[in-house]
Amino acid sequence: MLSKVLIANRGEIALRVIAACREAGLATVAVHSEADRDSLHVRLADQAVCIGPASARASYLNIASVIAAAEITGADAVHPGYGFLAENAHFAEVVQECGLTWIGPPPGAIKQMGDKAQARRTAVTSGVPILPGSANPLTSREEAVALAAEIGFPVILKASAGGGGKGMRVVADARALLHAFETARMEAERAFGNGDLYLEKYLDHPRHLEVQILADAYGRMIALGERECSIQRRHQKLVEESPSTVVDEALRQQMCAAAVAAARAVGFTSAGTVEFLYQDGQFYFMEMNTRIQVEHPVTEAVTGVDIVLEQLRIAAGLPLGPRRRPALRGHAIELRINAEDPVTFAPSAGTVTELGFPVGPGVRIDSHLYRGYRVPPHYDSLIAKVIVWGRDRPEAVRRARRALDTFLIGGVKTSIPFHRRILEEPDFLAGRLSTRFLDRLLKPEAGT
Amino acid sequence: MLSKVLIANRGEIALRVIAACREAGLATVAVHSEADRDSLHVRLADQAVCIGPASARASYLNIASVIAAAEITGADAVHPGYGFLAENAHFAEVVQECGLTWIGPPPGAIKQMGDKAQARRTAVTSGVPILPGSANPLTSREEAVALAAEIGFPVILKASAGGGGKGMRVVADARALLHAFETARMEAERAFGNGDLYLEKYLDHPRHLEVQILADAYGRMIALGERECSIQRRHQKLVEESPSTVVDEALRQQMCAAAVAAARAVGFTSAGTVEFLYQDGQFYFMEMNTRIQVEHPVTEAVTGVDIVLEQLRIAAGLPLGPRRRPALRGHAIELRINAEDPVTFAPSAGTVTELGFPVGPGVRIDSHLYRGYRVPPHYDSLIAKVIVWGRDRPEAVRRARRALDTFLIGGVKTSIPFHRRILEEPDFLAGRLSTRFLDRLLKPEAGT
Amino acid sequence: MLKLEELCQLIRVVAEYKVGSVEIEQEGVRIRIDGSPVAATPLLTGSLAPASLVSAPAPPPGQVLEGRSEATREADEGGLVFVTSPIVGTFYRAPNPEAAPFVEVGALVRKGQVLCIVEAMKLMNEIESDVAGTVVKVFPDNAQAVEFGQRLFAIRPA
Amino acid sequence: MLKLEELCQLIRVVAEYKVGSVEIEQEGVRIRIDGSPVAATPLLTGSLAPASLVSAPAPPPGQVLEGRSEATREADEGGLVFVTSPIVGTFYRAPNPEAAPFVEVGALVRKGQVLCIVEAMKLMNEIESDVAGTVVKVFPDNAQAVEFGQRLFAIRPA
Repeated sequence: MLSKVLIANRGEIALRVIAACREAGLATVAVHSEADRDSLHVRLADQAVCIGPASARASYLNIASVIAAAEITGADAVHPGYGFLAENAHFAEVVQECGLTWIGPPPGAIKQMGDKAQARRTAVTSGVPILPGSANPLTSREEAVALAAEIGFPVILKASAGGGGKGMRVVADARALLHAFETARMEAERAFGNGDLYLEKYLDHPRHLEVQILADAYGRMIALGERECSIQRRHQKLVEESPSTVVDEALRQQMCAAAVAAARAVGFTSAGTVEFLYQDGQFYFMEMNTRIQVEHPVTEAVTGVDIVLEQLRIAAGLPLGPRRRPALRGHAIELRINAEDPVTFAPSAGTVTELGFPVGPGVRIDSHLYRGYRVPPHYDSLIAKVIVWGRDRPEAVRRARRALDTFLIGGVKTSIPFHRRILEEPDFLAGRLSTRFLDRLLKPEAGT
Repeated sequence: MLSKVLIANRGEIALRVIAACREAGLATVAVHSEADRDSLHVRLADQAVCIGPASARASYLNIASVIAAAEITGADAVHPGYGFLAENAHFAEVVQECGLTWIGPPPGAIKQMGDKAQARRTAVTSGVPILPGSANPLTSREEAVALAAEIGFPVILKASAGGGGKGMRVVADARALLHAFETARMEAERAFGNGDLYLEKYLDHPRHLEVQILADAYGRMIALGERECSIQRRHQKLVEESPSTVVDEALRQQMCAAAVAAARAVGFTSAGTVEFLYQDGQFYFMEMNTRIQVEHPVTEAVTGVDIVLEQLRIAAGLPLGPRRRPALRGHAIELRINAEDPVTFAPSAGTVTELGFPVGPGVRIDSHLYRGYRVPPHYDSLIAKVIVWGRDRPEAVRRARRALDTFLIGGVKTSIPFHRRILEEPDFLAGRLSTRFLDRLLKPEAGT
Repeated sequence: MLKLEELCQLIRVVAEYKVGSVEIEQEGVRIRIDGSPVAATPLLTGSLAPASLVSAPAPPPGQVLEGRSEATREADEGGLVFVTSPIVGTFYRAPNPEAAPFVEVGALVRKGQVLCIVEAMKLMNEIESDVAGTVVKVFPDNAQAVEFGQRLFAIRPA
Repeated sequence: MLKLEELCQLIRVVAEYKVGSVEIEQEGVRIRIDGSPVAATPLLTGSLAPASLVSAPAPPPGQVLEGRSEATREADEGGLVFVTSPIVGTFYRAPNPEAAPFVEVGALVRKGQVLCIVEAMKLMNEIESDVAGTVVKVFPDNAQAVEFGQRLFAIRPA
């Protein structure tokens, strides 16, 4: 059994975990850097310990400090939130070695899913589809063409050592592939001192879909349906929703089964998310996040399940609350409000001089803001999550607009105007989404 | 059609109406007293007009000022919120005479329901049960006994001119009635110069149940189920929930039909509430409130219907959104947080020095607070409504506790500790409620 | 002497109005508030400010504090008196569009003299001067909407 | 005169409004609040303060205030230097329960001299003085939990 939980995090997720602990009757310990002394999580927890200076490396990422804080407060469990140490298997092991309960998956599961190549192999052996491609570096143009023909065009050539577009080529047919192969190899050779190339099926309008998993220590594992997270800027999700406009009940069942199979293969317990790419009726395993996610509230809104509370129950050795995959009711959308310039996306630290939270039905605000709060420049720029629920998607969209229009934040720039624009986009309203959605939206912006 | 709505109110309900207007695409005008210059509704509206000094009589109740504010801003409709001018039929008439749209019921319906005696007669002629009693002053002890025998004991004697308990007697049988009659008459005579008595069925553990009504201009009227509002202190509701633990689907259907019948009898449109007393399987019409109510969010939470948005639709001449009485899904509870001493109930004006709103699933906060806000001493003490929703009542109660435990308000005293106590009461948890609920809870308190 | 709440309010006023400094000495009590801003004063970002009805420079935040800050102001500005609107309505400088204004800047007015009209609900309300003196400034434009308490005229008492 | 709570409120207002300074003189008492920010953040106070881990007078809410007043204090108290805890852990004044404390109040210490031990994760971390001088105050009790940055000793430099 648990009695006192240390929350190794800050910001809204620290508040969220404290709230769940309160509901579960557990005492809480907040840890904080010197920059976060005046944060709400410090005020809200039963106890608070300053664990280091502003720098995350010296505070929230400082394993020794976090463990020492647990020791001196007599905490018997650690919840890592997301980010920081949440997917650090070593930290999870240290927590357990110190006799504390780790509120998360087994360290072994974190490790296996943390190694992306191993995670893909796990998916394959579990019968979960991955994006088809070459397992090893290509030895010749001819091998590349043969493999591409097997996979189906278009395909993408990538440098094994690479990144940043160097040695990368999207090709539409065999002729183009033959043409591109040597150039790409030379480019890779020059850029990385390694000309090895591999090849993968190319998705030109993929969706990012993910499935929420909950699993207890008694072998019960359920999926809570999907989240659509295609609206991303540089792999940072900005808008998430559930259900996805592209997933029907048959597809949902397939994806949930695949997610459960992958999670079972690593002996997963606690809460986690299996991420897929989706295009043209096919889904492909990308990776598994072995922690609570920023966007978990949309799933809570359509299922009624309190995912963080379930994490606590599971860690305490209790069986899962829900007995089977719940139906998704209505439609939920989350908007991640960041303290940043809505045009340049430059972070905007500063003092919140004015604040008014939205009111009215179907709106949930998870935020650590208060008027007078100083957004520190040291951490990520998420300052509030606006989660709306409607009986259907159009109602959820209307409520999302209303919530943004009535969310007053003064003193720091926020992404609200940018989010507001997204909510007017015809493609968004029609549910025509892909990870390229924002590319189109941001292009004209560059000119202004 | 509407285009710009003046909100003749302040506080959380002003924010609530502004939010609904935003969602409906309507521009908004806030009015405010000098004491409310720094209020959020002033900031949130498209325009704001100072209409008088702090005193409500000279500002929010000043019809000429409110109308003048509509004139100079070009507003074409007025939403009165609750309290202040909301049930003032004269104000509604002036609004209409000035060519503005009144977002509320027809003035005639307000008048008919505002006169409590007439409202009871309306109920009787509509076939809606009222508490049985004497229609006219009793002429003799014998008449009293005969009537009491017909109604059934216990009954209560009340002075026609009276109040404050003078001339009031609860009697359990004919013998006691005979005994009490002359004493009560003399007491009334002495206290009010008028010894007339009447007699009514006495309910010793009544519940306050009410039914939310929506009606459009095309004759469609629906009930949105009941709210249980028995937890009151001096007729001030403190906790409301929906559904009621005592109402099953058969009773709900009867009460909804009765509410619709009473509302139809006065040609009601817009949003309103029919209030009943309930005891031992019987319900009795009390009165009808011809306005939006403080506790409307619990109905929104279990039906998904945005009641204020429906008011706007109806006023704009659109048909009602919902087509039939919706099923009540899950369970919702509202806690009215007042700025008052949780023990003495003395109002606590002052500056909010610290503020942190609850986060997590199933919680909605309608509040005009911000850190640094000064709670003015001039108006009612409601500073926040906490509305929670759960899949069932126990979950809603747990979430309500969590919300209160994580709601940080510093600088003013609030009713949160008192509400928190209610949420632990065995009778509350068992759903054993009556308007006497708080009597028992407050009695031991008096001694401390 | 001042109560704490009053003192805090004073500081707020000093800060909000960016006054240089305030000193109060009374019955052996001395209070000095140095208003030089320590850093940038926080302000509300443009986009959030409501499209306020009134375009005059003074209004919303200012007025609450007027009564209180007048003492300072009187010293600085030579003891001006402000005539404010007792009602919400439309401000007219003349009895009708063809007529000359009731008063111009520089005019001498006597106590009780009509300064303007504020129209509300079709009623023309004449606003009288509550002081004799010289009109120094007319705040609203003609036919402009005015709120309760909004400054209409500044008058230097005779 | 002003109570502590009132004084704190005053400081908050001064800080929030970024006023330069406030001086109050009454009945021989003089209060001066210098609004120039020393380092970070306004302070937390009052009934909502979490049941903080640390029972010493200094800790969470306190420290912020202290940082602010240090400049003043140094002038007043003759330039004290505070040794703070570089880690989270348990404070020990002596190498073991039977031994004498490393230092007592009044002791002369040299730079680099061990002042105490802070234990974290079973490791005994010796904390050395970063200044030579006289120990004026020991803040935590023996075996008390200490946070990062918490004051351990006040030393008057030699």
